[in-house]
Amino acid sequence: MNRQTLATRAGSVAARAARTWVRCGLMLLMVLGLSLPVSAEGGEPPGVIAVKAGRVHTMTGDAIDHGVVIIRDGVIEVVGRDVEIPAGAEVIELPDGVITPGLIDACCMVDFGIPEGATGWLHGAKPYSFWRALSEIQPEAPDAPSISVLDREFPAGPVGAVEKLTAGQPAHATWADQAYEVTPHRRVVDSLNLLSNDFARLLRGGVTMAYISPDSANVIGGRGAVVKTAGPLGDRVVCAAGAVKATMGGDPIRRGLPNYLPPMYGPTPNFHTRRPTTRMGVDWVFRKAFFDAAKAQAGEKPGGADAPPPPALPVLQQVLEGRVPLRIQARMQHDIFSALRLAEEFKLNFILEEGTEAYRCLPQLQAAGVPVVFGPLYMTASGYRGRTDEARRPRLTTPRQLADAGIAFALTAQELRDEEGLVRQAMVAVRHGLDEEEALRSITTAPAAMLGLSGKVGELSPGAAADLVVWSGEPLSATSRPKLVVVGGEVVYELE
Amino acid sequence: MTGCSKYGSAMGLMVAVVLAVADGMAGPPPERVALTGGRIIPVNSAPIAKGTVLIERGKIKSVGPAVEIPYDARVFDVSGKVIFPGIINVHTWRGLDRANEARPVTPQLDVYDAIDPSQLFFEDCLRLGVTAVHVMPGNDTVIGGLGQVVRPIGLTVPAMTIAPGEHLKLSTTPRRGFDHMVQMATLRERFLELGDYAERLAERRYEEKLKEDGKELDVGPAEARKRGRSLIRAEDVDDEHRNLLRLCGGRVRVAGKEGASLFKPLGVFVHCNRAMDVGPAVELAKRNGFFDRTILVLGGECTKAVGELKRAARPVVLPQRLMYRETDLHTGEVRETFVPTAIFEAGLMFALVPGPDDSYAERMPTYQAALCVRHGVPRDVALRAITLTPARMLGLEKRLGSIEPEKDANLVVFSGDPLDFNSVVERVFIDGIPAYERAKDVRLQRLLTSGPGEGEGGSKE
Amino acid sequence: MSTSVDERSTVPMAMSEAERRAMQSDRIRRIACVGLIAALMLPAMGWAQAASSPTSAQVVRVVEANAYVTPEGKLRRSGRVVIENGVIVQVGGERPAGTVVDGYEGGVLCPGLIDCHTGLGVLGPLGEHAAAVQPRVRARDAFNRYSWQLRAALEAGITTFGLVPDDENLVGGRVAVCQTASPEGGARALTDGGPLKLSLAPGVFKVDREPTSRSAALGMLREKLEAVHGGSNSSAERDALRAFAEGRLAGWLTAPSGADVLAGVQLADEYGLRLTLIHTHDARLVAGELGDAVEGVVVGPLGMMAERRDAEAAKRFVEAGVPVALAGGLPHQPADSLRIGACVATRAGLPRAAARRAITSEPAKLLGLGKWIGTIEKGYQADLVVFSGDPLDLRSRVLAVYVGGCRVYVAPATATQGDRP
Amino acid sequence: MFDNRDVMISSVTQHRSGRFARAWWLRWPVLVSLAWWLSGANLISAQVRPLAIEGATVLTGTGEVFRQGTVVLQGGKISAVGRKVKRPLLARRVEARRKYVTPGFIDCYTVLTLRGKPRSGVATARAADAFDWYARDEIEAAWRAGITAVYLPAHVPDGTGGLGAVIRLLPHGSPDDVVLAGEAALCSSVAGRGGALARVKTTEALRRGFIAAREYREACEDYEESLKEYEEQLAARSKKAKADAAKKKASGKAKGPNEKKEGEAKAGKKEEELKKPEEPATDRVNEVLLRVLDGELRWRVEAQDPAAISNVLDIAEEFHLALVLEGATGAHLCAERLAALDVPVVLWSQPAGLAYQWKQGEQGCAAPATVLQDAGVAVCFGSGVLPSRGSEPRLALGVARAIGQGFDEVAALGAVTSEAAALLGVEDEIGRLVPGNRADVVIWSRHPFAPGARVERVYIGGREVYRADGDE
Repeated sequence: MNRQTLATRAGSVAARAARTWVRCGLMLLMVLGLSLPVSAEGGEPPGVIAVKAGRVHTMTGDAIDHGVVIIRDGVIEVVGRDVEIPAGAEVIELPDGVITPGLIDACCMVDFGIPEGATGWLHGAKPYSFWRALSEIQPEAPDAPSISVLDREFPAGPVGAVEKLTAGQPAHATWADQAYEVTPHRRVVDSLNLLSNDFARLLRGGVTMAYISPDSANVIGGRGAVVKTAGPLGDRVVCAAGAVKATMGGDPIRRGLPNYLPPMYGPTPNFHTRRPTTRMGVDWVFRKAFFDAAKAQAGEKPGGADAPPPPALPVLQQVLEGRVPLRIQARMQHDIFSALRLAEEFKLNFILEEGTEAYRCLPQLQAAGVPVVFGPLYMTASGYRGRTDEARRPRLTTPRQLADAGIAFALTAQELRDEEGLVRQAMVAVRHGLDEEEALRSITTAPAAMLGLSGKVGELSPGAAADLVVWSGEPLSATSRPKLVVVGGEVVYELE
Repeated sequence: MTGCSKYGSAMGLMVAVVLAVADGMAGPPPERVALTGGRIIPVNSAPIAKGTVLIERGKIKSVGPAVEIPYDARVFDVSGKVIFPGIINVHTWRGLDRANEARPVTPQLDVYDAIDPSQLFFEDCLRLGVTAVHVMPGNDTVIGGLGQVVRPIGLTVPAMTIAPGEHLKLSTTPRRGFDHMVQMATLRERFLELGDYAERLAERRYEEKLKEDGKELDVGPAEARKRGRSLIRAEDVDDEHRNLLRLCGGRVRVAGKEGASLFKPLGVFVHCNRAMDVGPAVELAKRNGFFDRTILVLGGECTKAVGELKRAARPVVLPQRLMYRETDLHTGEVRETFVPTAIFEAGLMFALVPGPDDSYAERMPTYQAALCVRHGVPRDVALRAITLTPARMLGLEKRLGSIEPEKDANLVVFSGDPLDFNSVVERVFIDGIPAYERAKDVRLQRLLTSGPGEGEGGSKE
Repeated sequence: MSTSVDERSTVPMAMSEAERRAMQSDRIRRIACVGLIAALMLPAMGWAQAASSPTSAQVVRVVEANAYVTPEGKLRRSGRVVIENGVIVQVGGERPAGTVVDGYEGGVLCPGLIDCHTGLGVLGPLGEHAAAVQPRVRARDAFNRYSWQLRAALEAGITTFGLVPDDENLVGGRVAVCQTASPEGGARALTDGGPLKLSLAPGVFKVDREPTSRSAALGMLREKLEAVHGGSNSSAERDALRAFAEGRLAGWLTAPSGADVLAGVQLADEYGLRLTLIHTHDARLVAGELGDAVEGVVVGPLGMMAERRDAEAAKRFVEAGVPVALAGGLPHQPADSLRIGACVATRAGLPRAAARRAITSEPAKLLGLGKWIGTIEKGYQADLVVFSGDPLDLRSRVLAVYVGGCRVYVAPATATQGDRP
Repeated sequence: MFDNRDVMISSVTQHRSGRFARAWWLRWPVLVSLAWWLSGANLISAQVRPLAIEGATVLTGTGEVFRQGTVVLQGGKISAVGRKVKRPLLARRVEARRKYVTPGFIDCYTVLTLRGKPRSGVATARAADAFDWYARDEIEAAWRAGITAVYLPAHVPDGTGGLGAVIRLLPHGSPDDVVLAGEAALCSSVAGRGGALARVKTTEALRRGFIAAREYREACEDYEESLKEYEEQLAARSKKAKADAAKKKASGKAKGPNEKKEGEAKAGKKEEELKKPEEPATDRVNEVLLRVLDGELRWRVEAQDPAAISNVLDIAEEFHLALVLEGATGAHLCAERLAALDVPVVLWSQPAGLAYQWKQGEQGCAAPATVLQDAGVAVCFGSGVLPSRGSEPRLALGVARAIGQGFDEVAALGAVTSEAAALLGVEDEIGRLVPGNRADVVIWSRHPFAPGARVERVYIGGREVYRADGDE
């Protein structure tokens, strides 16, 4: 029975991190500041730790049997078979355990569903209840969500409803800013709830670092963030302003109004329904934004229909100059094609997100040299993705095909957790032909590379951050799970 | 709803598969079939490293490392593979078009009338190694109807039937639009009404009897009811009371000689989603005399009621999601409880059911078992929880659930150890019929084929 | 009189706390109180002449009771306060000869209660939702000094209250500080130059205006703060926002969730803002993170049935060394909501002294009037409430209320006095 | 999860062994006494083993107060209360000097631990069914407030709901330990949320319900009578039939066929005049209403504004019902009538906001409890509806507030203990610290109404179920 939670973690960390929090402000100020995630003065120095286990996947070379990992001040010092353990080192020995680097989810969504306990969808922020005391007649029964929701969405009845509510959020709920279609000047980190229980769940799944990708509700959305899932709150945010996220296909059309209702039943036109309503519109908004950015750079004054908001332009220009990376989410074949086409028009390099039908565009992706953050893998799409018409033709073999085609790719579970979480994604990929080593790489080194953190995270090599997971068995076996998770040289999760 | 309804419309491929299955179905089961060279996991006894299973007329003839194979046996060489008993899905509403009737109390209904053999659900069962499905009315009810144990092959329900329905469906968890009070009130009311009904039936029967012998009525109702009890015949009982009377088998008010044994008593699956529903379920069962035929279908929260469950010591069916999460009101922390571990530690007999369809892994019974092992449940217990235990619950342990002579020849051939996530179902034998072969699985091949798959989507349209 | 162990134990902390606040609120005074002196002194002159009228204050007046609430929030026996020209000139000591004496047998002298977060007696809503950023809006303009609610509040012992713009704007406008009564009788506004109201509550996010997400909300806030230095926007806005951005003007930020708190702290740190946080539900998680990054925290309103995490919030903040003021949330809560809140917090573990401060001196400081009201001390305005017992004890009643040294309310004699164990 | 008993015993043993271990030179006594403890104390369950709370100020709930008093709990009941009570053998001693001991408070109306929203009203529905034994968070919240028993209503927004229940918050107790009264009262409500018209409709529906119940009873009584005479006739007929048979035998076959016909004709006539009376279908809803009409069940009605209240009073008068009013924010306006009909009132401790009072115009009242009390109406308190999930029922505060508004202090304690128990008809079970009553006892750090008072221990049925954290 596992009662490990972020809250306790945060609570205990809070005392130590009281001062380090202050430094977070400075950290956030550094645009693109990819500082070394661990810092010696984060709380009191962890000192020297030696982790011994039956097997160590370093991800830099072959796996080491009966290996030892020596951690000093939150950084890996030595990894090897027979390393003498420095005196005074705290020794953690799990003979039948297997060590891997902390897993990295390259396209994660936190509190995507309605967070447990939260009554509003505002990613964990409890709705403000100053005057609620008088308005409410009866306390809300935990197992009885409002009938309207039930009838519309869950013919299975209330029993299934709560599960579903927490599993997949209604399609129109989103973090993204709805005021404009183009919002690269917004940062997802501002919407992020570092205290969310979701991080604890990620941690329990062996994920120690996550690239938080903005929602797909805008054609050009905000900027992602790289965060650690544990450790002092002040050290969590590794990169506050990452890549700009763009979205092809139906999501910008669909998000913001319930896509499972016929149009006339949707909400009255407002910010949420202001978006383009066809793929023509989506592509146009994308093109127009970068066109205007280029124009503004040339000193001309942009204008006309769908002009992006002024503060967006500088960021777009940085994207054009390649100083800010670009990610484009596309699921279906022709959305991927339009992504490639638009990138071609503006000479943009980008990373493809989700790529459900990437298996149908292998040659093109290969040619364009576009890396893919692929996932999640599924046979039947769940949650809101299931309500889009873009998840109809998944291929469980896609990871293998990407590997065969020599396309750089990382796996992601996005909003999925636990049995569909990151490591399980890799498991499914292996079941469908991906080589095991390859699969491990696709959730450690590959994402690290995409985040520009190669050598710092995602591998167990001297000088890398001491983020590692000790599994009860081989990480990709159905019967094993994380026993111990170390982040920044501190044990942040232990299976009791 | 996901899955099933999505599958619903792919008629073209449907036909293909049904035919594939049908060739097996065409004639009677082959005389003799032998699976040789495989690793055998009989579940109820020690595994056999390399052995043979000999099937004769749909029954297992013999199992062992050295079984001599008759000349006329159709031999399948499964060396390097694993032979596992057919998996049993002990409680699901899948296979029906809708889980529940809109009315709260419908004891007269029978899933027999609603099972749709052409549903891809059954085809998926084969892929996952499930050879027996107990189709039940859904949970959104007060008193549902009768269930039925079927095998996932056959073109008609009779052809599919393994055993007729012997379990009724009850729920102490409020159905939609009800609260606990009304739910329980309705249940109580039903069983009281049942008593009244039996009384009046007895009275009526007595009067009829007198009429038949041309006698005049000589006693008042009270006396007539006493005398009439023994006169009730099975056909007198009307539909909506029959199954309830059978459920209460033990203490039907018609307590004559043959009174109680009017019918074969029914078992019952009682759905308790919350811990607080367990107590009432047990009490209801005890008060109405079907306690020892009760199986509890639990929700995740029920681990809190583990004390009560222990006292009741009835077999339980676990929820689809094996990890139960709840948020602490005060701290906002999420408490996690792994249900099987708690239930196992309480020493209860439990069965696993496949997880939600939209979870690729959890929908496999074998993965659910692996999950249990991951969290410390012994391997053999976990394996039994998808084979022998369900068979016991359904009273079919003589026929299903393990590999031993005289049992139905329901076998699954895995490419590797069933708990290994990378092993797949290669063949399925049901009553000796080669019911499934991975190599011939059109839809699966389509889903797995590499290369730019054109005309794909079959499986998902 | 019950002054038991736990109070004595908390005193040192309280003292140092009080001192630290005094040092910090130095700047507040300089700004806030120029206008204030006028506001306070003129009426004082006014009633000095009108000595004959029965209701108005004598030049010298003595109020005597069994005990009084010290600046540290403790109860001390021998409550004697000498008032001259509406200002406290002596606490304890000998009774001056030939003076009017109001004696209250078994009474306890408490500084006039201060509810720092109310919508008392406003006409219409306290929010302008046309745009999300409204630095020039003043709550004072919505103040209706003839509202019946003010009387009710006064009879519950509230002499001063903050009129706070609502939570549905990113920047909601200026808080006004008002009094429920004045020596002339009627209610009055002390200053409309109170703190600037900001909010990150979900109410901010509407479907028909920017922002619709926290990303945008914080983004806009940063833009505004940086734009101030650019001097791009209109004068009135610039004045309020600049004062805020340069740390001359305090800001009150509604931060319901822990995430909002962290964001607020981070902003304060980035731009050197002076922030007070309001209505934080996740104190458990973030109390330790605050340190001295914020000026204080406003907790509440705590209803009779407040959730445990809310009830314990005050205690957690005080333990973390953050000054805490309680909010009464009038008029949507009952008139004595402030005291109910204090009781709830006390039962949840808040030291009693801290609780008494949290409804008197702390809110005064957060409103920028720490030097003028909220304590019974020489030189402070004579706003007094006489309770029949410990103000924290819901069984004790209000016997009389003084504002500016003038008795503005006396309880009807008929009601029985709650007696203490 | 709730099994505090083991926890408690183990803690005791630790305590003991620790004490003896210090006296190391008495090794033998140590072993002996340990053996004695193991054999005696630890094997005896807490139910049997007495427990003495000593040195506290004991407020018995009846108005009686013992300073330096002692309360002895034994076998789940209170065995002795008073100043000079000697501790029985084997008793565990709880030092409570400078503390206060009261009976467990009784919340006369709460939805705490009540699962789900009652949607459809059935008079046979029982609130006890909706009580969640496993709502640990909520039950602990009640304990923190010193509440050991609650009345759970079975309300629907308007009209007749189900049967309320009196529940002891003793998880994992046997049902009859937990459910003191499964059918304590019939709940209805005339909230009039739909305005005046809705209110009138509701009251009319309630009246009709009772009238229908009366008619049902008459029908049943008629049936009984006709059944009796029917059976007499039957008896008579069968006697006659026997007699005829005998006569036939006697007369032999001499008679011709014509007389046979006669006989048949006669028989036929008898058949006609014999008619089996039709039994009315059993209607369990009406049977519940009948119990209310007979005064077996109290009728508890939630009615807020004075209009609704007087409607309800009319019905109560018409049918002579044992009425209890709930909520009743406007009750002080009909105080006299309430007193005249002596209808007790259960007030909710959650006070209304200023603005709300104002909306009600002159109905707003600072001290409704006091007004009612002065008029001679019996007043009890309930935490009422909870603003949000996780709200805590601070009953003591509500009462303290009432005292501040002039409510008599002694009566105030009674209103949440003995009086409440009387109102719920369980005064011989709980609510008073008198020998023989159930051992539901609360230890407070100070007087329950004093500022900062907190619940330190809660015993239910003599079993410690709650101990404030930080309390050794």
